[in-house]
Amino acid sequence: MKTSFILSAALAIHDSILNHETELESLDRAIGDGDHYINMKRGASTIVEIQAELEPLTPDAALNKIGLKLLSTIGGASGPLLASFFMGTAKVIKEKGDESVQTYAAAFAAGVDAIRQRGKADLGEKTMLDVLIPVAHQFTALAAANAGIKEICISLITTAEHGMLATKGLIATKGRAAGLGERAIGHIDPGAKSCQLMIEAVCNLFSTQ
Amino acid sequence: MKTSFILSAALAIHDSILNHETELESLDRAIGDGDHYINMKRGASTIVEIQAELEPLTPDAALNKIGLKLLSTIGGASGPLLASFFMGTAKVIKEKGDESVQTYAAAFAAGVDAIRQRGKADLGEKTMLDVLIPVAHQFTALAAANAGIKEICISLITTAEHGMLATKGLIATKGRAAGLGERAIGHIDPGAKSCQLMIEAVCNLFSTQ
Amino acid sequence: MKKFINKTDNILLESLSGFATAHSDLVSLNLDPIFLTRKQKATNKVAIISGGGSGHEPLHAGYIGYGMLDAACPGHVFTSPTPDQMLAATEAVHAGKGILFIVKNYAGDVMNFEMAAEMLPLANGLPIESATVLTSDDCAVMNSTYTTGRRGVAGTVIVEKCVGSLAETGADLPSCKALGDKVNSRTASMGVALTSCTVPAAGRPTFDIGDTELEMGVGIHGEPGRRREAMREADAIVKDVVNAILEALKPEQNSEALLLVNGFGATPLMELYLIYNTAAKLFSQHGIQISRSLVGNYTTALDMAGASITLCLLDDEIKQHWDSPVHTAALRWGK
Amino acid sequence: MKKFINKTDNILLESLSGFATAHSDLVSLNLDPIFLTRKQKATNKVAIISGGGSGHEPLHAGYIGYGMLDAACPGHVFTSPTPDQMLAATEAVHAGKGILFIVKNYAGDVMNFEMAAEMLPLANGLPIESATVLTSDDCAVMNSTYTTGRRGVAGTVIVEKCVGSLAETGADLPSCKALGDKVNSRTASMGVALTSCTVPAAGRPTFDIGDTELEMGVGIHGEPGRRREAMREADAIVKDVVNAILEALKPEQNSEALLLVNGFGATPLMELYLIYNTAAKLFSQHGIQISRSLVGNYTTALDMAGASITLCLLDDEIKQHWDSPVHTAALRWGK
Ligand SMILES: Nc1ncnc2c1ncn2[C@@H]1O[C@H](COP(=O)(O)OP(=O)(O)O)[C@@H](O)[C@H]1O
Ligand SMILES: Nc1ncnc2c1ncn2[C@@H]1O[C@H](COP(=O)(O)OP(=O)(O)O)[C@@H](O)[C@H]1O
Ligand SMILES: [Mg+2]
Ligand SMILES: [Mg+2]
Ligand SMILES: [Mg+2]
Ligand SMILES: [Mg+2]
Repeated sequence: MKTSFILSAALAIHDSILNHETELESLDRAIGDGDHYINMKRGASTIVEIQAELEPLTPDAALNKIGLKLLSTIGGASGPLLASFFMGTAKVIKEKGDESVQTYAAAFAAGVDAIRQRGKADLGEKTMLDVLIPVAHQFTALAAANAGIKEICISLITTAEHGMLATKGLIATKGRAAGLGERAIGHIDPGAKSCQLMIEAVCNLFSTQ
Repeated sequence: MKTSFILSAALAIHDSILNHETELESLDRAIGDGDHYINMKRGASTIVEIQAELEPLTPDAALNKIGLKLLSTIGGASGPLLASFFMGTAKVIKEKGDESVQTYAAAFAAGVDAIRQRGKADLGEKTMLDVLIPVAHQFTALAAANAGIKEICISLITTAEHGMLATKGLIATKGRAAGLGERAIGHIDPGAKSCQLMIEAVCNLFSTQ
Repeated sequence: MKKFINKTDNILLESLSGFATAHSDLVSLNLDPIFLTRKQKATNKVAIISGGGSGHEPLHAGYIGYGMLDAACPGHVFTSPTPDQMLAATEAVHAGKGILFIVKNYAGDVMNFEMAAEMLPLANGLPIESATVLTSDDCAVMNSTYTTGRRGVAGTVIVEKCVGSLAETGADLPSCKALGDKVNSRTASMGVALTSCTVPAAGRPTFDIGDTELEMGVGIHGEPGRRREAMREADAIVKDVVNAILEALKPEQNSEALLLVNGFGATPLMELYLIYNTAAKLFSQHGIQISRSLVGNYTTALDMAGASITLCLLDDEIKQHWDSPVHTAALRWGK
Repeated sequence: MKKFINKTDNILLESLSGFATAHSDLVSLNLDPIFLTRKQKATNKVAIISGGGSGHEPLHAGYIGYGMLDAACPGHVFTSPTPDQMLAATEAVHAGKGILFIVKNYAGDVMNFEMAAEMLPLANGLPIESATVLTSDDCAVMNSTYTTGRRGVAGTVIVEKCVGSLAETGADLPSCKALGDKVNSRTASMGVALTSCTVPAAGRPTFDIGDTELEMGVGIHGEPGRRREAMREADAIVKDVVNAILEALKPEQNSEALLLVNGFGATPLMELYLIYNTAAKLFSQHGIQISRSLVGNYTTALDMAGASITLCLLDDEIKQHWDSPVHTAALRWGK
């Protein structure tokens, strides 16, 4: 992975988030406090703004800086979680140093694991992890099977979408919606939605490179 | 005037006020603080409630008691003004002691004068006095000319109505609407309206006795 | 109308009972007629009595206590109290040095307090002395053609605080009245409404106002103000209010002042402080030194969203009495 | 949305600047990162730092000062602050005896404060010690199947007051944390919304609610509560809230308690006292002796119309720390 790809990905994420303002906002209004879109937008815009600072960095340093920047910019629940993701990812990229699909999959899985530890949450709790964990598994499996980038991207987009949609049927046991009990059922988790959008944006970018 | 007539008049006034809830309320909402109906209703209801206490009293004592009761019940601007009216009326009735139309006219004029002094207001200031002063003049004039009760009643109802309607074109220089300047124009003064209603109610009662 | 009430007829009594229970260390509630006094009757001082229509809480009962009021007479919502309340309160709190009534300048309040003052009972064979300070700080209403004078609004709190402090020193009735009149004459306020209030007994908003409108110069009963305007950004609104106040007070350069930003009941503190921020900057640009501040809901209009700005020009005497200890439900310091 | 704001992006900074100016005798505002501290840094005590999303004013900055907080870290509206704020606040206020973070139990707040605690700098070569009190007084959310625990709401004020008082005596970090945990465990709250709040950046109400509905158990960010209900008279609403609190705390007969009736931002004081009146009666019917009270806007939800009731079971220690002097913008007595 080149730092330039990270920057393009950040732009793609930014655009996708901003294109889904209404949806993200109303999801968090329904079962949260309505700020998820604003939080994500603030984070995404900040990363776009510091492009010049990121450009000269190595990919791992850029990812780590993105994590730190998100940590001090987003706030809320999504801030420390997404920050942990990028910092977790950066560690693996730094260690492995190569540009193999296996490394990317391992880095992604490490990022998801960092979220899991920070949030003390797991699959089925109606959070972003319901998108991220299945995607990490699928990514790891496909990479191990030496699948092609295109195939992986198409598959991860679908997995993310399934995970996102599946949150609709769940009761939340973590995050703000955990107070809702049965009333959370029928609503997609906002963090799951924004993660699905981000994965989709990056996969689309990857498969057109 | 018999005390029993005073009691019937109080009932007639009560009913007329309650029948004009929407109108009185919206007039005071437009150029005041919206409570004139509630104030008038509270006053009228209280007098109806103390009928048993009033019944054994002489007419002047009954009028005076009504004044005092209104004073401690209505509050706002209309409370002390209407209270002053009844106490002013009572004084003349007590002094003169007879049941002539001239006495009634003098009593009414004295009541209006008490309002004038209490409120430091006069004709043309967009208050209840724009109804009361013309009615007092007309009453005095007709009584002096020995007009019949029926004729007087019909005339006073018309005078009151004219006075009430005339407030529509005025700028207020007394009371709560005095803050409004030009914006008060086009609205009937709520106190003028309630006084017109009370005069109409009592005149109708008088002319059917 | 959605409000935490049971029957509209009982709202006042239930609310006052709650107030008296919550502050039972400070105040006593009398029923029939309704008035509130300090728990501990003060002695050998001018007794300060205020009152007015309810719906402006914490005004006035919230200001009963050491360094401020001796008694308060609450009327029905937005309706001035009746003379029997003032007379009973007088009997309860007069302490040998006369009564000072602090009355907001509204026809109804003025007349009811006036009638009370005319009917004051004897004490030791002599009629109890009284004087009245009429507050009239609302500069929204321009005073040119009208004879009733300006309305009394949030500046009343400053008058009550300063006079209450002076009375505590044992000062006589004319001195207390003089200080009250002075504070009032050096104080100007103006309010802005974003929404109407709803009088519980009426059950619907006192005035209609669109989603993109504001009422500039609104009264604390929802009376219309100077004009209906298009909603604008806070800085522009505050600028107009500040200018109206400057025009009313015409303060000298380097005047020292107290700045009160008052919420009408439904305005978040976050917005009040934002208003304060702009107002303080504008006043200091006009050479006024803001050395005392108060921000919060001090003279409300039920559930109206809106705020007023009050400027009081200080001198050493006013400053001393503003700073002195006060211990009431709504204002407390130094004790 | 009608609010006194300029640009939604600036609302926080402008409001905090106003706050810091109005209370320049009490607090200092730091920018980049944003945090507020006492004007006079305290020495030789556990430093108490709180924080959370903005929109709950006066929480938390209004509680900075003697006897309460040393610093507060405000996040964006309804969004928890970020660790860099807590770290900078720590550097500014730590005074040799460690840091106690008081954090309302929300995933975002918990995680951001947790990350801050993990990153605390060294002081004199040793990492600064810290502990955290998580407040979780909102009994609206029943705790059965969920693992995140109850939310922290208005009871946080009581925790901050008591812990702040103890810290002022020079008590050590474990003692301060222990008192905070104890107060929290003896405190339960529940809120009711009549209208939604509107987050300025969103520009429209967080939830839709009909003219004849209420939200029972609403969160202080407008999160849905236990259930949507038909609007009823105040006594019936209060009864349900009181019962939920009693069920959560299961107080012994003759327990002594503090009763806090908290407005969410747009509820008139008149209604809050009416709620207090009913709540106090109901609690005493259940054998609880209300000996301390607080009524007003202490933990708000922007411009939401609604209120919460909080009961804190007192013991001698809690009572002593509640009563002790406090001097902050929003809570002040004994000084
Ligand atoms: N413990 C957790 N683990 C994983 N994800 C979480 C956790 N708590 C919350 N989230 C995610 O965060 C999202 C909410 O983010 P956001 O609205 O930005 O923060 P907040 O809830 O503080 O307002 C939720 O939709 C959920 O996906
Ligand atoms: N100084 C005055 N002299 C005569 N009438 C007055 C005066 N001030 C007010 N009024 C009358 O009182 C009416 C308002 O009464 P009301 O609404 O009951 O009291 P308030 O204005 O105190 O709310 C006005 O419509 C006007 O007719
Ligand atoms: Mg959110
Ligand atoms: Mg009126
Ligand atoms: Mg009135
Ligand atoms: Mg949030």
